[in-house]
Amino acid sequence: MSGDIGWKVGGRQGEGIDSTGDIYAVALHRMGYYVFTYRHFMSLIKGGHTNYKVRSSDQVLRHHGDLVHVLVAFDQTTITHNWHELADGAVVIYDTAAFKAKAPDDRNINLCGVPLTELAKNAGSSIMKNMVAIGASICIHELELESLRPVVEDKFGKKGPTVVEQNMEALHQGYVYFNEHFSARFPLPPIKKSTHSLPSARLYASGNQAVGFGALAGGCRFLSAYPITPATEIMYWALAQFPRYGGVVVQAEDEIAAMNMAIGANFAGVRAMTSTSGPGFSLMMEALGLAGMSETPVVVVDVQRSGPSTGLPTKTEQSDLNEALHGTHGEIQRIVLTPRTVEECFLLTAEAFNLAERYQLPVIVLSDLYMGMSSQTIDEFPLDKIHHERGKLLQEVDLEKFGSYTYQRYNADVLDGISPRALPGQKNGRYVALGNEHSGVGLEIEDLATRRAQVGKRQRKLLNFQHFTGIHLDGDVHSPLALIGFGSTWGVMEEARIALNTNGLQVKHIHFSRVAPFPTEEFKEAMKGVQTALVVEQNSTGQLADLIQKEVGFHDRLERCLRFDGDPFTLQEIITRSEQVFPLGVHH
Amino acid sequence: MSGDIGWKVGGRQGEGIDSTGDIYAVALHRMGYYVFTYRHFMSLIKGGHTNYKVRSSDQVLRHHGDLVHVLVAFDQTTITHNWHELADGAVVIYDTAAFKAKAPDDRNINLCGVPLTELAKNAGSSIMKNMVAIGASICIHELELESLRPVVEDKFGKKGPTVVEQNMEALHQGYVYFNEHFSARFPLPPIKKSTHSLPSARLYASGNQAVGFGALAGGCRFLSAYPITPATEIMYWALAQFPRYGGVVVQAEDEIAAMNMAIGANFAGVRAMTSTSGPGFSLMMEALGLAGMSETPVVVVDVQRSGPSTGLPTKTEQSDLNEALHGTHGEIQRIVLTPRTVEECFLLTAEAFNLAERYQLPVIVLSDLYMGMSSQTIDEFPLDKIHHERGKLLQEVDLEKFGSYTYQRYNADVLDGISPRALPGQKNGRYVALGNEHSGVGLEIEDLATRRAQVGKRQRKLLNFQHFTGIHLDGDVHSPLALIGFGSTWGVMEEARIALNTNGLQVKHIHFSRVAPFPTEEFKEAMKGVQTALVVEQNSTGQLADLIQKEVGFHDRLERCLRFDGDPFTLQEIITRSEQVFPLGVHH
Amino acid sequence: MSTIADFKTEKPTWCPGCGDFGVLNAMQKACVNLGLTPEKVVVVSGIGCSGKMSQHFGGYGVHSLHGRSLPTAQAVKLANRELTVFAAGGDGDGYGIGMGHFIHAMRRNVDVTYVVMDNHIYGLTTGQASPTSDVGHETKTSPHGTIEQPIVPLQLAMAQHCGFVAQGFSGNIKQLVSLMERAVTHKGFSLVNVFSPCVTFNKVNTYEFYRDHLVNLDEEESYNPQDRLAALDRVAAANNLVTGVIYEDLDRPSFAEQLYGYPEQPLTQVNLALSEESYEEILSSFR
Amino acid sequence: MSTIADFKTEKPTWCPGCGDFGVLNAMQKACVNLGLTPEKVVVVSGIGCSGKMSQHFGGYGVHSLHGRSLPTAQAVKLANRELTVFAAGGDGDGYGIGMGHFIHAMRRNVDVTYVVMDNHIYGLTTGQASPTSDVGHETKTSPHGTIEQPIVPLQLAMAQHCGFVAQGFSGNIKQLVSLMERAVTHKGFSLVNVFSPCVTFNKVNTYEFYRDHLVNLDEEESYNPQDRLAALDRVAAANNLVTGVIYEDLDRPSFAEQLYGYPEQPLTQVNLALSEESYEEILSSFR
Ligand SMILES: Cc1ncc(C[n+]2csc(CCOP(=O)(O)OP(=O)(O)O)c2C)c(N)n1
Ligand SMILES: Cc1ncc(C[n+]2csc(CCOP(=O)(O)OP(=O)(O)O)c2C)c(N)n1
Ligand code: SF4
Ligand code: SF4
Ligand SMILES: [Mg+2]
Ligand SMILES: [Mg+2]
Repeated sequence: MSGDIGWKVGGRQGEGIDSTGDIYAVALHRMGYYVFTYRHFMSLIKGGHTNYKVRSSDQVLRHHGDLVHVLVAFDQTTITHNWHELADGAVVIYDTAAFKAKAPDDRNINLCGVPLTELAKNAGSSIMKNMVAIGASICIHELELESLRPVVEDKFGKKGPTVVEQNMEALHQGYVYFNEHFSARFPLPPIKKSTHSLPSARLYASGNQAVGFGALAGGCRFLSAYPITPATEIMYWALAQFPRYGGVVVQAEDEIAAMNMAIGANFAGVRAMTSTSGPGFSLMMEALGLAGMSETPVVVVDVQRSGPSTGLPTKTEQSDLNEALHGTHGEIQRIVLTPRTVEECFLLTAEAFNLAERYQLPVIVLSDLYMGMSSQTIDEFPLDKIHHERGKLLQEVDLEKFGSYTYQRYNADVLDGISPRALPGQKNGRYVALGNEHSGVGLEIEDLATRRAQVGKRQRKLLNFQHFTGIHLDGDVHSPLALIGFGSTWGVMEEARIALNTNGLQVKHIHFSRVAPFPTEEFKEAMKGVQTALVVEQNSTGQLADLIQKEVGFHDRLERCLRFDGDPFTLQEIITRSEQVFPLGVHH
Repeated sequence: MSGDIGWKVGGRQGEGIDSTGDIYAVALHRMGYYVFTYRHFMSLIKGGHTNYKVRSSDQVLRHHGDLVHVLVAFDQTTITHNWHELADGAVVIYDTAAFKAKAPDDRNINLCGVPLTELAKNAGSSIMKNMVAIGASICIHELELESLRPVVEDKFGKKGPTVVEQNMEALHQGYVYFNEHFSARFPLPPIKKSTHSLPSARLYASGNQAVGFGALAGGCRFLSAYPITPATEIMYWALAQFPRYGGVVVQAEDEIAAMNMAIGANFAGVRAMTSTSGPGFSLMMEALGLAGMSETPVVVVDVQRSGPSTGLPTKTEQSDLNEALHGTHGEIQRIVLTPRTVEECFLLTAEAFNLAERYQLPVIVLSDLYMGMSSQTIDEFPLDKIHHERGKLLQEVDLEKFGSYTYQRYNADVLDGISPRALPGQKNGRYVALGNEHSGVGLEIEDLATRRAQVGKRQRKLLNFQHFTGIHLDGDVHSPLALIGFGSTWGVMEEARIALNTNGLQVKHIHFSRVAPFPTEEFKEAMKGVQTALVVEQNSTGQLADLIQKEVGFHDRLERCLRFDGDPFTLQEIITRSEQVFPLGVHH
Repeated sequence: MSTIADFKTEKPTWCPGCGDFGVLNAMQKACVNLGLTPEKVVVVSGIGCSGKMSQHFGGYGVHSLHGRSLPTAQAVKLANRELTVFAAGGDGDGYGIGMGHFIHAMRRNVDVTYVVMDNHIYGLTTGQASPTSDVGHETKTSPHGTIEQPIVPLQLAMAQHCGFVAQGFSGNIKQLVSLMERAVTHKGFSLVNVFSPCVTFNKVNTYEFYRDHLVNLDEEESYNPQDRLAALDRVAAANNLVTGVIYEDLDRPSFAEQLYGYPEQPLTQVNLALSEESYEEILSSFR
Repeated sequence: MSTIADFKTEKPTWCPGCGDFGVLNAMQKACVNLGLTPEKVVVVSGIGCSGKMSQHFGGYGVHSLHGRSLPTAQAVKLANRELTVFAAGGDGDGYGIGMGHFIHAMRRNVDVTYVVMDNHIYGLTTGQASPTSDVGHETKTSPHGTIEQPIVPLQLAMAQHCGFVAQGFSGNIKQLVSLMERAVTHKGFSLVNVFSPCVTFNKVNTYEFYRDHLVNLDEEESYNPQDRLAALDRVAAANNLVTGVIYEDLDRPSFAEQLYGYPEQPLTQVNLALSEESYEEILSSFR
């Protein structure tokens, strides 16, 4: 068994599954392993199956992994529900006091009953049975119990040293019991000193946290949002951090207000954003158009979930692409970024503010539940790439040359379509930001020539858009076979590409981290020589494939690999589908 | 001068320009001419230039025409503003009491000063100066004044016979004065008895009225809407007519409520719709998804205006196509109809209710300001095509075979994806309509298999969609040149095609009256042999051309002819652009 | 006669002890007491824990959108006046995102009974501040305590001349049943705001809190629920912690009673087809 | 010192005689009297005839969306606390489609002055019923007379504990100026509802009508605008046809005063860049 272990804890919602998973994941992360988590939960508060997957390795991970080697089951449902994921020889730890585990079939799985409750009582209280199970898991991984102490202290320290010791004891009880009764082991390799990033420098973060941090680092000082799964954690992060750095978070009465507030704050000159998920995003469509028409910068983060409508509110999907590209009546210019990783959630959210101000338009960042809520080890946040470029922002001295009411906020003559902004408070900068078609100074107009000029002005803004977002290319650039994706699927697709490579199938992996403006030239370049491409998307219609068809064509060369049941892709299904679609033995 | 006369009246908003145009247009319509009107107005109540164009002919008209032969100008702005539209030798009638008309250049235009106010006073009151101008116009057309009497009686009858006679006298004064002083004439040919429809059977209607009538005829008995230009007239029509036939009109507090109300009424079993324009349409995006997910029939009419945002609220555009196709987060099935004519506004709105109930989904009807507000003569409403097909609607007897709580509203096994509906009130039909992903009986689910089955079920609904809407083909089907459009541009494109034909350029005209589901096979068939196609659209990006590229390709063969300044296409610009784009001398 | 069982479906998914169980029970009992049959009752709910009411109540249901139960419910009632229609939802749903519809529903006065499960918190999204959260309440989105003035549903309703205003408590089912019955019987829009504790995320507004603080106006002899301004005073004096029928306007006509041309029979029974004469009548308006 | 001229732009496009002229004048005069300079005043308006206020008033402006002036205005103020911020719009805009934001703005209490030009009609869309149209008013969308109970802005505002509630009349500019001044001076959200006749589409609620019916509470000595419940009674008794400062809560803290960590300087002046130490602090939360 190599250094790549899948562990999962499952039980009924509201029973502490999340915190169990958190402690385990953070512990391994702190020990220096790369961890990648995935939370399965339901849209109700108590009851219903929930589970928390943690994959660990001494190598960088990009996906939560298909297999489970160790399953901590607090009920029979957990066993039945996750049985198909169990690796050959996997261990199931269950509480003998709670139920008698039944194997659904006769596969080679070790059902290891541990008296979790009893051992927890031995340590001080039955509520620590989860710690007992973690202790047993640590035994299975052949790791040191003591290395969990910092995590236990962090978690329970404020309850006093006794509680800390009791929890350490619970871990110990589980460890010892398992060690005495069972021989199955899935060891994690010892951490080498010479891995490319210092383990102690690594970070444990989710996409949602990274978006929050990216916003703050990018200069955002105003977040208006309305709670919605799976985006609310962005609000939480901002609530905890923004006020320390002069920022404000407003819980709006609804998403319409949230979006209009973000526009208002940006108009006033503060970098501001709103974060939401599908239903809220749909409610923002009218205001999105206002941002476009009034040329007000604004950043909107949509952490996608399974749609349509209320859909599956606790499941992942990439199905808001069409709305991000085409939502709102009439025609506006917009930028749509689709970060591939947690690091990119940070960087592209920060960058979104530069783009929004530079081009004076709405920038949409499309994340999703899978990326947003999967905490994972990353080597670092690309802090050195953070910069603040505020675009054409006037100073009072610039405005002095205008008399009152002569400054043209919407001067249509500018070659690049981007006319300098004044901010309220500045003398001689008076203008009206508005959703009506307008003259240079921001008055409503209805004459044909001005209308044409203003439409033309806005359209010019993105004509020669050049930016580091766009396309990310991995693998064999000469291969006639390509995997194509956008956003959060990069990790699983990249692992699939590497696996295919190992199986002798060289493919290239073309991944979009920006879909609007569409990186036409880059994409065409990337597609050179490609005969068959598999477009991998977490939705049921193939929205990216459609977009490619619209923008450049390739109708006959695109195959689709779609998943839309709410669970994220497994590595295996992409490999299988690739092997079906790609002509075997294409080597060159 | 042939039997095709452009007449226009213009002045300041709030000065009765509309009613002047109405009287003139209805009068000519009643005399047996085909009239086609277009109203130019601004988004303010008083002041600002407004004008009312009426084109008249003894032949069927499809467009309001490029040229003006007679201009009634109540101010100098009207002359300046409309000068470029005046035909060679055109007549400008202006009030000598109000201003001294100035010609912007030395073109051959007859500035005919008429003492309108004075003559009106002669007839009884200065407010009848518009009638004096109409009288002068009647003289120019060499028509009988007496044939206006029925219209005058309709309009002023309730004010008593004196007022009628005064108005007739005002007409007379204008007629006589013009006859005595000026020789320019643009006569309308006498109406022949043998035109293909009996003039007296013809109708004078706008697209908005036709939508209202279509809805009523189609069985709609509930309209919930919020006022918005240019859609409010649909509400007015419904307010006047629905209550006579057992229907209800509710003015909602906003468009979100309007859409959710329409969904609620449809759920209850009443055919219901909402009507709006862009800003309201954007606000409906979340509820649109609810209709899709809950499989509740609903009809939404979007009378498009110039966007984005508030845009040009009193100007026309076809720029909501993208939102109609792609609006709402996640993925739903929807039907989008784009009526080409007033007759189709009637028929397709009626038909929308059959489609909505048959396929249990939202049907969007895309009209626009140009079609919605241009009253015109039509031969008839296609009443004989009206039928009511309610789709799979269960009766209580059908439900008897189910026990309570066993009826599966969302039975995913149905081959065609369409599971029969029960209606509240019916025994044993209990179910929950919902936007969450759901089981057969309408309970929230989160399991993968049910999700996949339900997505599949919904997707199957439109797989083999066959319907008379789709593509309308005119002209030379073998031509390698095609004009392509959708919705309201049919008329002007058809006139352009005929003109090109006369000029020796044979093209075919492919026109969509449905864009979703996309009529792929029909369109491909229509495109057979086409080497160059000019896609004519009233928007700035070419949304239909993009759609075609996405659905079938043809990237290299599509040229775009776009207009987006708020004014409807002129015939001439389509002809000019066609002549640029189509290789000259292609005959075959 | 229907029984409680007829109004039951699958086991509710609420947390054990959730106040919404009591609200469901009261709705079911009221329907039984009023002699209603399940197929003639429609519950339109929003999104939230409370929004699951439409699933758990054994009538027809629409589990609509967050904040949008009221427009949907009003249309259901207008479409088929023979149905008994409830709208049901949470404080976030109804007084947050849905506030505009709430005020306008009171203006319109369609005969719908609106039941708000007011737990002063966002339950389903796991514990954020709601529009009725008390000032100072520490929640996930108000870590330093809520600073917005809470919504005062009863006062708003009375200010807007709502025809029937009641407040109940999940811990007093008996009273709640009677409030529901009276609300359903009232012709026109009726509001039943229910203190329905969220045992998982709200540790402030608990059953105990309400037991300690609520004043039952139904039992206060001097209280006259037909005097709007006196009622406003009384409610304000008790800091809104009252139960009972707070205000009732017996004279205000409902929307249906005033709507021009509104047919006696349900719209669902109106013939879709127009007669020859009707067509002729309409066509003549186009000539 | 600024003068009226500084707050003027192009000639307003309202119909001659429109009440909104008076409102514009009063806003301009109040700003002059308060010693404000145009660049420090922002008017955020909705869509409607009244929505053109942002264009006609010579400060910075946002001509936002129908019904959405309040969220935008609150954010402008929070973003730059040195600005004086007005929200302005119509009765349809603010009490129809915008009702939810109105109630929540009163809860939040951000220091914005909300001016509603209440003409009881939809002006810009040429004469449909508005949420404040009187019962029985025949409009284009209520040909048989409006049947919905009108919105009662003052009562709603007081029910929701709005900190400053005033009502004025375009026909009494002098009073209106003073109401505006006091509203702007009030710390926190303030409502100034103005009867602003639409001379083109509303032939019922005319200047004459108001001259005949309005009672000026500013001149009523016994009137105490700090007694909320008494004010509610008085307003109800006068059928809402009153002008003056109706209610003022001098103690209610504004949003800014309570917002945790809200900086003294405008957010617009906060440094975008984080220091090394800040980064380190944040990064440590990810370890
Ligand atoms: C448009 C939209 N925004 C946000 C959400 C997320 N959401 C679901 S329930 C809920 C709040 C629930 O609170 P409440 O209405 O008080 O109901 P409770 O769960 O407390 O009964 C929210 C914000 C949503 N479903 N739709
Ligand atoms: C979302 C949306 N719906 C509808 C409209 C159309 N509309 C513009 S102004 C207006 C009503 C104006 O009434 P009011 O707010 O009272 O302002 P007034 O013109 O009377 O000052 C409406 C419905 C719109 N612009 N946006
Ligand atoms: S979270 Fe609260 S409101 Fe939701 S079910 Fe549990 S107790 Fe009830
Ligand atoms: S229509 Fe009415 S509200 Fe609008 S500008 Fe004219 S008078 Fe004023
Ligand atoms: Mg709640
Ligand atoms: Mg108004």
